[in-house]
Amino acid sequence: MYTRTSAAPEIDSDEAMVRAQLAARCDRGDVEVLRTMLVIRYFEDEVEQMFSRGQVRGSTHLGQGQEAVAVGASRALRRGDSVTCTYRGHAALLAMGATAERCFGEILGKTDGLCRGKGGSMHLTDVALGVLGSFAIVGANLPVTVGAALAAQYRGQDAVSLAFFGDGSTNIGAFHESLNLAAIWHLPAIFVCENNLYGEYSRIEATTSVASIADRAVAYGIPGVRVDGNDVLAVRSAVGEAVERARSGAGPTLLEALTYRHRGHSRTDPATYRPPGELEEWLVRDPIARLAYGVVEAGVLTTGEVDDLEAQVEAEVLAGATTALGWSDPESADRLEDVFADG
Amino acid sequence: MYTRTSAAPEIDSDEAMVRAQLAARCDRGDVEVLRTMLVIRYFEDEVEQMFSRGQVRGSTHLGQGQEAVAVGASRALRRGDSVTCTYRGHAALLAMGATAERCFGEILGKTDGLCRGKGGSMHLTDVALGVLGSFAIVGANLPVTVGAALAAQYRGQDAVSLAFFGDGSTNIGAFHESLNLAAIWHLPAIFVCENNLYGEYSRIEATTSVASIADRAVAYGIPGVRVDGNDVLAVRSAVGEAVERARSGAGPTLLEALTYRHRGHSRTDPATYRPPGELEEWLVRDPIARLAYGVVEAGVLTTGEVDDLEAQVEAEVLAGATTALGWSDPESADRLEDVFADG
Amino acid sequence: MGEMTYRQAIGKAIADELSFDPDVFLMGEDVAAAGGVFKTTEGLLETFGAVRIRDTPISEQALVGCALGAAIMGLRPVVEIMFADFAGVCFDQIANQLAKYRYLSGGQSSVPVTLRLSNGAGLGFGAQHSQPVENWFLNIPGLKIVTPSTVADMYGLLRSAIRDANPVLVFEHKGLHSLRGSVDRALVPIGRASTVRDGEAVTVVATQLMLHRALAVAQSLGDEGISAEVIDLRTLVPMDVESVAKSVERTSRLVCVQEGPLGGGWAASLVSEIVRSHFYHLEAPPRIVASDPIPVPYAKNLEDSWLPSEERIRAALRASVADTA
Amino acid sequence: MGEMTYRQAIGKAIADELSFDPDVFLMGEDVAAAGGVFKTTEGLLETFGAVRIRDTPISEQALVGCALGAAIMGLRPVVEIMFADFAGVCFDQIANQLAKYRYLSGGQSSVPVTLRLSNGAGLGFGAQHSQPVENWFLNIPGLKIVTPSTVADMYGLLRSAIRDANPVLVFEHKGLHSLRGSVDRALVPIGRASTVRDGEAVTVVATQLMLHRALAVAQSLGDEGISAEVIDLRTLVPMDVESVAKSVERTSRLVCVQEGPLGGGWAASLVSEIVRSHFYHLEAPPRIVASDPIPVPYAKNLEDSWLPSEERIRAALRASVADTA
Ligand SMILES: Cc1ncc(C[n+]2csc(CCOP(=O)(O)OP(=O)(O)O)c2C)c(N)n1
Ligand SMILES: Cc1ncc(C[n+]2csc(CCOP(=O)(O)OP(=O)(O)O)c2C)c(N)n1
Ligand SMILES: [Mg+2]
Ligand SMILES: [Mg+2]
Repeated sequence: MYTRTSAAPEIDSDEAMVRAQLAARCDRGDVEVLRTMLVIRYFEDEVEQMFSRGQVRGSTHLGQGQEAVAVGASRALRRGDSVTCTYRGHAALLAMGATAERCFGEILGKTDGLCRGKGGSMHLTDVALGVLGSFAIVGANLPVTVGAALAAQYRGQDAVSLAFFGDGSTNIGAFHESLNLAAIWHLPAIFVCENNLYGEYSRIEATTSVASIADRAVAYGIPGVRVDGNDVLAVRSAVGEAVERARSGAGPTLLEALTYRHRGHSRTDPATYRPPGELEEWLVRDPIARLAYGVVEAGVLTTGEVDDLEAQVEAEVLAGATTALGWSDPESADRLEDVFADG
Repeated sequence: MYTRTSAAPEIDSDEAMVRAQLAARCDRGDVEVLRTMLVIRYFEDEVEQMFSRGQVRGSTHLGQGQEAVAVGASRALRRGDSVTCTYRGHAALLAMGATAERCFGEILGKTDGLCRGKGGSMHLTDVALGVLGSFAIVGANLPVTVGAALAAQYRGQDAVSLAFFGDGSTNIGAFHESLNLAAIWHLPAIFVCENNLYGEYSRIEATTSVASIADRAVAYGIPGVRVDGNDVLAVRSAVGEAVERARSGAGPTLLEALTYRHRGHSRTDPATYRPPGELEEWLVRDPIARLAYGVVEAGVLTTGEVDDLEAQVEAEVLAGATTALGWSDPESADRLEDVFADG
Repeated sequence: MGEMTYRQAIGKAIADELSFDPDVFLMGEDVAAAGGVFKTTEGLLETFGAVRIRDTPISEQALVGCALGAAIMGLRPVVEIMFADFAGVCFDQIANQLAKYRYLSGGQSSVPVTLRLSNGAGLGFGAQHSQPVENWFLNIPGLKIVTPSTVADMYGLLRSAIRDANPVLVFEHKGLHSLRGSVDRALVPIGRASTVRDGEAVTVVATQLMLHRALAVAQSLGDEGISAEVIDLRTLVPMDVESVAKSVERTSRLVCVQEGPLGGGWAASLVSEIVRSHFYHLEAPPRIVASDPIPVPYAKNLEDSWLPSEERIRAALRASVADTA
Repeated sequence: MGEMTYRQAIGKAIADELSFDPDVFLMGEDVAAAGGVFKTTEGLLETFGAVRIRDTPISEQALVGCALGAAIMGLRPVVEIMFADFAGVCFDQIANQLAKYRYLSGGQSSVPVTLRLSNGAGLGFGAQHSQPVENWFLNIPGLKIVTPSTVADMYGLLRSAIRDANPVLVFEHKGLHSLRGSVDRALVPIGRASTVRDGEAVTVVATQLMLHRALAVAQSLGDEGISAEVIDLRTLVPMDVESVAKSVERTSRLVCVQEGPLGGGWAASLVSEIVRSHFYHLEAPPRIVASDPIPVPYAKNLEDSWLPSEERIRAALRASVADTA
C-alpha cells in the first residue's frame, strides 16, 4: 500500500541530488501532475485489494512505481494526439483523463466499465480521450500507433501518436517492424519504452542483447534517448522534445524511461526473483515522493498540503471503487453486441 | 546469358584497382572457387531458358551476379556446418555441393529432384550437405539457423550455422528476434545479408531506415561487418572471421555483402525500375570476371584455360539439365508421402 | 461498366473507392510503383499519388497493425498481403487485434480495414505460396471473409468490403486473374450467396476456382439429364446458409466443393449447419469434395491431383444423385 | 505412478522424457527459473540444468523456428507457448515452416518438435488469453494436434508427443490445471479417442473442459434413464473418426460439444465425416453445442455464457434422443 510522503523512506545523497534538481524545475502547474500520479497509485493499490478480496478474477498487471512515465508523457501531449499501451496500462488511461470509476468498472466487468465489461484489466480503452487501446499481446500496440501517426500525416494534421511498451517487448518482431516503418515514413510517432528491468520474471540482461534499449534506435536511424523514468518532469521534457520533432515532420523517436515496478509482474507473482535490497533502492526513488518533495521545496505546497492532497485523492479513488462496485453486471445477451459495426 | 570472360565489358580504373588487389590474394585453390561460380552462373542461365521455353512453370528467383556471396561464404565452412537460405537459393545449394542435375530436377518437379519434386525452385534442400532448406517466406530461415547453431552449442560441437537473406528481409520481425536470440545465447550463427539494393521492385532506401544493414548489429551488441559481395575472396575471409568467432564461443556476427542481381526479382520482372546505367556498372564488377582476372593475373591459369574452363562448365551444366529433363515425373500417389514421419 | 478481367476488376474497384472516398488508401509491398506483383494495382500511383498508394517494407505485422491504427483514426485502409500465405506472419494482428478490436473496446470504434490476399493453388508456386488461406480464419469471430469467383463479384464485393465498417478479408484467387467477364453494378452485398445455375437434382456449393469447375461439371451433367443447381457462396463469413438451405429444400442433396483439406474448412461447417436444420429433407449424405490433407505439392501432376478435379466433382454429383434414402 | 494434478502431470511428463532422452530440451518464456507462469515446469531447471531448461526472450517466432532448426539437427525441442493465443505471433513458423518442412524437403528430415500451449477460456483472462486455439490449425496438414482432458492423458500424450517424429501441438487447458487423477501408464497413443462412458442412446464427443461437462451431464441423464456414451476425442489430428463411427453405429445419434465457435472447428469436420459414412445409420441430426461466434468476453457472466454450459449440453442430448427419423 502507498506510504504517505510524510512517512516515506530515508533518502541517500544521490537521491537528494536528484530531488534538488527536480525541485528547481517545479512550479505551480505540477500540483496537477502530482495529483494524477497519486490517483494512479491509489487506483493500483485498490485494484490489488480487489483481487485479494476476490472481487475480481483473471489477472492484472499493476504499475505502482512507474507512474512518472505515463503521467510525464501524457503531459507532453495535447488534444488530438493519441496513445496506445499494454496490459500494464491502467496508468496510461488515468493519465490521459479516464475516470477511476470507469477503469475500475471495466476491471470489475461492469456494464458501465470503459469497454462495457468486454475487455477487462488488460484492455482498458478510451478512444474519445485518445487512448486507442491497451493491448495484451506483447508488441501488438506499436503498429497501431504507427497507423495513428500515419493518419495524422495523411491528413496533414500535426497530431502525434505515442506507444508505451516494456523493455522485454523490444525483443519481439512487431517492435522492429514498427520502428522501421515509422522511420522510413517520417511518421509522428513516439515510442516510449518503460524499462522496469524485468519482462515477467526475467531480468533484461537474460533476454535482451543490448545494454540500453535506446541504443536500438541506431538500427532505424532515429534518435534514441534514455531518461530517468522516475523523474516525471524529465520524462515530460524528453517526450516533449520527441513530440516537437514529430510534429515538425522530422519523424519518430525511441525513448527509454528507466523505472521499476514495485509489485510482481501480475497478480500471481510475488517477485521473489529480485535481488535483496533492489526494491528498497527503488522505493527511495519513488516518483511520487520525488515530486512531492519538489513541490514542497519549490514552495508550491506545504507538507501539510501534500498530506491533505494524498488523503483527498485516496478518498476520491476509493469512492470511485465503491461506485463501480455498485454498477450492474452486463446482461448476458450483451455479449453478442459489438462484434461487427453496422454498415 | 553469361558473357565469357574473354568478351567481358571494359573495366574502369576503380575496378582495375579492385581486381589488382584481388589478384594479389589469388592462388591455385581458387580455381575451384571460380569453377563453382561458373556452375552457378550457367545453372541460373539455363533455368532462365527453361522458363522461357515453358519447361517449368511457377516462379523462380535467379541469382546471376550474386555468386560470390554463396561461394565465398560456403568456402569458409566445413563439414558439419549448416546453411539456410531463401527462395533465391540455387547458388547456396550448388556452392554447398548439390549437383546441378538434382537442382534442375527439383525445379522441373522430377521425382529425382532434391526434394522429390515436392518443394520446387523456392525450396531446394539438401540436409546431408548441410543445406537445411530454402525458405520462401521472407525471414523464416533465420530462426532455423539459430536452432541449428543452438544444437551445436547444446552438444558441445564447434559447428556453426549460417543464414543467407536479403536486404529487404531485414525489415521483418523474424530477423530481429533471431539476431537477439542468437546474441544473448552467444550462438555460433552467422547472418549473411546479401544486399543487392532491391527487395522485389523496391530500392532499399524506400523501405529500410538505415544506410548500411551492418549498422543494425548495434541493436544486438554484435559485430556488424560490410564486405564487397562481388569479391569472392573478401567474402570468404570476412565469413571466415565470423566463423572463427562463432566457433570460439564469442557469438554471432551480422555480415552485409554488397552485391547486385543481374536479372529481375523473379521470372516475371523485367526490372525496369532500375536507373539507366546501373546494371552496366555492376556488370563491370561481375564477380566471376573478377576472379577470372585474378587467377590469370596471379599466373594460376591462362586466359585460354579460363576459356576452356567456361566451355567445360557450360557443357557440364547443360548435360545436367538434359539428364534432369529426362527424369520421370513423380507418381500421383507419391504426393501423399512425406507429410508425417513414422514413429 | 463493361467487360474486363478479374485482375482489372480489382484495380478498378480500388480506383473507384479511392475516387469515392478520400479516406481510402492502399498500401502493400510493391503495390505502387510496380503496380503490384500480380499487376492488379497498375496505374493507381499515377492517378492517386504516393500519399494514397504506398509501397511498404516487408513488414506485414506492421502493415496490418498500421491499418488498424489508421482505421481507428477514421481512415479506410486497404492493405495488400501479396500472397495470402503471408497471413501467417501477421496472423496475430489479423486474428487477435483487427478481429477483436471493436469487441474489446466495447464498440468504441469501427474498424473499416480491407485486407486483399492473393489466394489458392494451381500455378506451381509451391506449398508456401499456394494455400487456400480463407480457411485459416473461420474460427476467428470479428472478421468478414469474402471469396469472389467472378469478375462482377470481384469488383462489387471489393467495393463493398472497402465501404464496410468492419475488417474484411478479400481473397483474390490467383488462378482467376485472367478470367474475363462483365461488370454490371457497383456494389455486391457481403454475406449473400448467388445461384449461378438453377437445377433440381442436387445442390452444389463452391467458391473461386472450384466454382468454375463445379459449373463446368454441372453443365456437362445437364447434357446427361442430371440437373445440378450451383451456388457460389461468395462470402464465407457471414455465411449465407439460408440460400443453401432453400436450395436443398428443393433438391434434397448437397455436394460442397472446396479447395483445401477438409479439416477445419468452410464446407464442413456448412454441412454441419445443413444437417442440423435439414436432416429430414436430405435424401443423400451431404458430400464434400476437398483436397488431400497434405501441403500443396510443387510438381505439376501432383498439384493437379491435389486440386479437386472435374472428374472427382462429377463422381460426387453422380453418387449423390444415385443415393436413395 | 499415482495421483497427481493435471499441472503436475505436465511437469512429470517433461521430466521423464528429459531423463529418457538427452536430446530433449525445453525452452520458453520463464519456464526455467520461475517454473512457468502456470507452474507446470517447476523444479526442472534445478534437476536438468540451464542448458536443457531455457528461459527465453519474448520472441515466439524465433523460438518455434529455433526448435525447427534444432530438430533438423537431431534434437527434440519442447517449446512452451505460454498462452496458446500467442500462436498468432508465430503462426507462420508453425503453419508454414514446422508443418511443411518435412514435405517440402521430400522427407529428408523428421521434425520432432513439441509445442505446448495453454489453452481455453473460463478464467477471466480476456479475449487475447482465452481462446481454444486448437481450431486454428485444423486446416494445416503436417501438424498433429493433441487436446488432453484427463491427468493420465495429459501425462501420456505429452510423453508420446515428445517422442513423436513430427511436430505435435499439445494444448493444455488452463481450466484443468488443478484437476486430480491417477496416472497408470507411460505412453498414450496419439490419434486414438477414448470412450470414457459407455451408453446406448446417444454418442457425445468432446474434449478438455467440455469433456468434463459432457460427462457430468451424461451421468445426470443416466439417472433419468438416458444412456449417453461419452467419447473423449483426445487427438484432433489425426482424428479417430472410426471410434466415433463405431459408437454411432450403436447409438445412431451424435452430439459434439466444442469450446469455441462452430465455424472452422473440429466438431463440424467430425460431423461431416460421420454424415458422409453413416448417414443412413443416423436417426437424428448430429448436433454441435459450440460457443457463440464472438471473441471471448471478459465479464464473468458473459464468459460463462460463452462457454457451452451443462444446461445447453443437456438440452442437446435430450433433443437428440427425442428426435425420430
Ligand atoms: C506475444 C506475447 N508473448 C508473451 C506474452 C506474455 N507476457 C505478458 S507481459 C510479458 C512480459 C513483458 O515484459 P515487458 O515488455 O518488459 O513489460 P512489463 O510487463 O515489464 O511492463 C510477457 C512475456 C504476451 N502477452 N504476448
Ligand atoms: C513474409 C513475406 N512477405 C513477402 C514476401 C514476398 N517477397 C518475396 S522476395 C521479396 C523481396 C525480398 O527482398 P530481399 O530480402 O532484399 O531479397 P532478394 O529477393 O533481393 O534476394 C518479397 C517481398 C515473402 N516471400 N514473404
Ligand atoms: Mg519490463
Ligand atoms: Mg534484396
